[in-house]
Amino acid sequence: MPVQTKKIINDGNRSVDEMLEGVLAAHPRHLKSAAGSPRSIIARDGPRAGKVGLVIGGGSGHEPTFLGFVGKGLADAAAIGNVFASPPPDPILECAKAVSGGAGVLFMYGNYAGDVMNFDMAAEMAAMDDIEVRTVLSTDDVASAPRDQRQKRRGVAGNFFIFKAAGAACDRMLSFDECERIARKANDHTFTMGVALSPCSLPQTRRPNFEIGPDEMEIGMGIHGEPGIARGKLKTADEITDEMLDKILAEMAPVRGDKVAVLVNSLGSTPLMELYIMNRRLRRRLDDIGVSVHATWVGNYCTSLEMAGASVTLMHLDGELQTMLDHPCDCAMFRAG
Amino acid sequence: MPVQTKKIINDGNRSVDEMLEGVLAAHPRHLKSAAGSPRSIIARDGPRAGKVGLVIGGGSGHEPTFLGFVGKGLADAAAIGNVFASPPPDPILECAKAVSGGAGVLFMYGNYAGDVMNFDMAAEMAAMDDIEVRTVLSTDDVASAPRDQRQKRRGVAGNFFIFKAAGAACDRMLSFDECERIARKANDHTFTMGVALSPCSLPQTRRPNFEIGPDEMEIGMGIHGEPGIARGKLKTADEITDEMLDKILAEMAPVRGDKVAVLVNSLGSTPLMELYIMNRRLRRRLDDIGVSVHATWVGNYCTSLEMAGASVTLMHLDGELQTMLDHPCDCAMFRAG
Amino acid sequence: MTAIDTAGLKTMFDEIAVAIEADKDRLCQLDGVIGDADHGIAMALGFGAVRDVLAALDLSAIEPTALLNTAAKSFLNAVGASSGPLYATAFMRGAAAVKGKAALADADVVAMLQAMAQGIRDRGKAELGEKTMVDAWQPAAEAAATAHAAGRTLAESLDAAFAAAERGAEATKDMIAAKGRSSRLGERSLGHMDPGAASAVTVIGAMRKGLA
Amino acid sequence: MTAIDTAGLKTMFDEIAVAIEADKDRLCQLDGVIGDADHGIAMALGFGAVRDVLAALDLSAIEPTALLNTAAKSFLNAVGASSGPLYATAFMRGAAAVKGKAALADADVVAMLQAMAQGIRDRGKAELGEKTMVDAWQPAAEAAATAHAAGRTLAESLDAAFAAAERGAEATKDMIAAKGRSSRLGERSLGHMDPGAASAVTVIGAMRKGLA
Ligand SMILES: Nc1ncnc2c1ncn2[C@@H]1O[C@H](COP(=O)(O)OP(=O)(O)O)[C@@H](O)[C@H]1O
Ligand SMILES: Nc1ncnc2c1ncn2[C@@H]1O[C@H](COP(=O)(O)OP(=O)(O)O)[C@@H](O)[C@H]1O
Ligand SMILES: [Mg+2]
Ligand SMILES: [Mg+2]
Ligand SMILES: [Mg+2]
Ligand SMILES: [Mg+2]
Repeated sequence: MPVQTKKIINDGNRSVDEMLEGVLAAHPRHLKSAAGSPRSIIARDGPRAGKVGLVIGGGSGHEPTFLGFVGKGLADAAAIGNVFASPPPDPILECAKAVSGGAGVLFMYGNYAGDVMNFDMAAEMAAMDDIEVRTVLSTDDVASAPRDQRQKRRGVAGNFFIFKAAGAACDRMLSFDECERIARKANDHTFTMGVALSPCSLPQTRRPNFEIGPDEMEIGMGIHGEPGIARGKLKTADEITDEMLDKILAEMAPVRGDKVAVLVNSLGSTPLMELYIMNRRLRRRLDDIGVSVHATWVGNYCTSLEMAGASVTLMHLDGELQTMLDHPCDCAMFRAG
Repeated sequence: MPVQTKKIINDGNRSVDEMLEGVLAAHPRHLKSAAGSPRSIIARDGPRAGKVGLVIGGGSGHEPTFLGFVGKGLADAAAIGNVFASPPPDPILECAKAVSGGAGVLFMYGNYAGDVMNFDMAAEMAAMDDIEVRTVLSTDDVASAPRDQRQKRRGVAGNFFIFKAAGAACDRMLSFDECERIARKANDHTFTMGVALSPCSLPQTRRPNFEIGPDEMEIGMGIHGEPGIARGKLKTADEITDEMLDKILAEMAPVRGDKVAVLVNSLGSTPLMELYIMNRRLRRRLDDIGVSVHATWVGNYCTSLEMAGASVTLMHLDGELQTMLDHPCDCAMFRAG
Repeated sequence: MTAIDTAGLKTMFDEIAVAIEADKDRLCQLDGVIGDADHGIAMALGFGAVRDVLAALDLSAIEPTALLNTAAKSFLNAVGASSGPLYATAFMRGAAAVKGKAALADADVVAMLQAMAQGIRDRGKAELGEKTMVDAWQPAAEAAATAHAAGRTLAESLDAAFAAAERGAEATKDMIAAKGRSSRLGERSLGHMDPGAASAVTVIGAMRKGLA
Repeated sequence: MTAIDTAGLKTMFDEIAVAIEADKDRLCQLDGVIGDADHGIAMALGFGAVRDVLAALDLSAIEPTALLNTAAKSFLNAVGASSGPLYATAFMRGAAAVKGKAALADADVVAMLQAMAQGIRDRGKAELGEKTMVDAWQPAAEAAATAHAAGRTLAESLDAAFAAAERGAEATKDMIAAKGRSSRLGERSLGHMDPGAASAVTVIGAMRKGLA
């Protein structure tokens, strides 16, 4: 019997529901669940008539993605799936109903086969309820497909910037077309690369979801432990940061004077100290090429349970995206703007 | 040669300084370092004439404690030590000088021999510069000494509540006496218990700082890996939460109708999912005894690098402490109120 | 040769639930190699939910179509993920294929299998050779149909389906994934069996056991 | 028997730096058992900083007191922690004890050791038997004084100090910690050597090597 990963849980099959009970208990002023649908988490202050509704969602285990992004100025609702599993259509539909203000509802989530199938089913069901749904997938993971197949890429930590920009557009009461356009643009301008050092374990199995040598790292690993693009010996923070940044810059192709927003994200157990060490290198490199950093976010934004590793996201800003990113938001787990 | 813990770092001896460079790069609107003293982190918006200055500090490796608590409405400055090591007197003194508004300076930090010696030396030096310093130690770790020796206890995650209450008092321009009184009261009303599941490693050694069996947990472990009060088999989230809460309630002795603030804190790699599962249990237990929860904080507030484990803190509120806790603060790493 | 009524379908689902529960760890391990290590959990949750829902039904009061639709709905809501919509669609299409029947003759079972396979293809938009459960389901449905058309018994037809599913799953080892989570791996997916194809073998084997 | 000038003191600090660097891992391990596993790091950082600062000094331009104060200051600023104030105070007291001297005679070295031990006691407010570095430093200083008073050479006196430090460190295994980080362990600190006492043995051993 292999050693099981230690977790502070009860029944692994109940972990998501127990988490949500704890979330609602902790944040009653910000969050509620849709009536009869505990997996549909709704912003108390957010949805309103005439506003495009923003529904996000996906598997659990990435907290604070997705439920932490529910709040005024960001997402109106999140549909929550099992660990690393898309939510089924029903809770997504309940989210859509709860946030529909008559101006259309945007579905935004990471590009995974399971999510696409479930959200598409929910969109069909919403149409039957006369709710117009449009979908914008996030595809920021540079490592997950070649440049000419951007639409095949996974959505990872860049979700935060992409959802935040879209949420701002919705909160500013822009039209459905405008909200959709800005959401797509936010995705097009956002690039993420990750590195994993150690695996995580699902609550039900408590077994590492992949194997990696004691001195190895994997560049480009997905946030569910999907294999990345290259495995190699663990390098220094500067080398790792350079490797990720080089890939991102090659795609983003900024010119001197351009502005970016930066997110240095922990996949779970990598501590702030290491994230800030990475940010130091990022800043030096960006300074060197004359790219200015408008805002920096550092911390646990999109995790894979207790996986060790980190990701770097850059959003290539123009005036519009900068305004959207600066737009205030008030979520249970953080506030900004 | 034993396997080394994987970390995204460069030279382990440079990690703290590199982290601080990354912090200042990330949060230029909130933080700066004192001139010539890179280990003295000062709130850009906070210190002002006539206000009691609040200087906190301690070893690195607990991020966002301490530097994350620097900001308007909370601490005016933090002196940053090596990993798990008190800062020396000089950076503490520079903090005191930078935040002194002529109304006195409060030193607040966790009760550890090293910190006491260094902060006391700094206080003596400040006195020579005509800065009046008073010290309030935090001693919230219920596990670290018997009840009749409260003053011997360690300061752990409760720091967050204690500093926040004191910072609010200072921000409200209360007198030195009042600020000190409120700081002491905040500490007296705050109780923390932790549980550790796995060790962390210092950047220099990258070797686990204690050993623990693959199915064991340690209740009462300190945030530097100091042994706790009891080691046993890993239990369920509900059992662990009960064990910690029972100890806290036995000390706090709330009566039906009392109010508390709750902090469920990760020691590093324990994910939000597990913290919220614990919060679920806490809430049910508190509901059962008629104690109402005024506010709940869940996340990484006081960590031990990548240690796995969690702590539960309760602050027993009265009207005054509630007002202080609700007072807005604006720190680089979070905002509240 | 008696026709299969709702009690028979319930037996089939009970067999699937047992078989998948026993196979859960292997499926998670397969998914760990090229995916996110949860396929066994998803399948076990889904068929466990179906079993629980069917246990509470008055089987004499409903027809096969309603039972299959109920199974589809409860599987979907327990699972989400990729397998949720795929199997839910499979069972809904199966339900449609036997609409109006009080019990299923051999031909109905074969039609149900074909509808299920087609449903999975439609929902996932996957073709043969893209390293998904389609590579087990489609040959299995075809083999059952061929055997049935050749006059074989239901048991023989399901044997043929099972053997075809096994071959199909085995063949996924030599495929590069083009759909689903593992499609980003490129060549790195080579050499590993697709977990969805592997579980399809288990499901079809249990169906055979439960139905014939 | 020549007196010890600033070059001699620099040699002493160089020896300490070498010895502590070599002992770093063991000290971290000892601290890991009853503390926070960083004692070796702190000591190595501290004496490494002292070595670097002294290397840049013009030794002919300063007196022992200034050298010791410089060492104290650089140790403190590199370390903080518990060892920082304790050793910084030790060296500052040592500096005061030899104030005005251009070089240290045997008696001055012994006086310096006694002042250092007293400085550690004062700063840490620790008594003998509380399982701290005091349990090595105080007997060591006393042994040196006794030997010196009995007419022994400096080398012999420092041998006596080293032996006493070793015994003192060994004795901490049987003590329950009453000061410092390990004081919250109660009985659980029994059986383990105090890391600060262990490093004191290393420091005193290196001082013996560098001075005599
Ligand atoms: N587009 C698709 N068409 C058919 N089958 C698919 C498709 N996408 C994924 N699958 C199947 O789903 C399986 C994975 O299911 P599961 O692990 O439950 O979902 P998830 O990938 O969401 O974690 C794959 O092994 C594959 O057989
Ligand atoms: N009050 C004190 N008096 C004397 N020595 C002390 C005192 N507190 C701690 N020490 C010594 O300091 C050592 C620990 O030093 P170190 O690990 O560098 O600092 P920290 O405990 O801050 O991590 C202990 O082993 C003990 O010998
Ligand atoms: Mg999954
Ligand atoms: Mg320490
Ligand atoms: Mg999967
Ligand atoms: Mg120590």
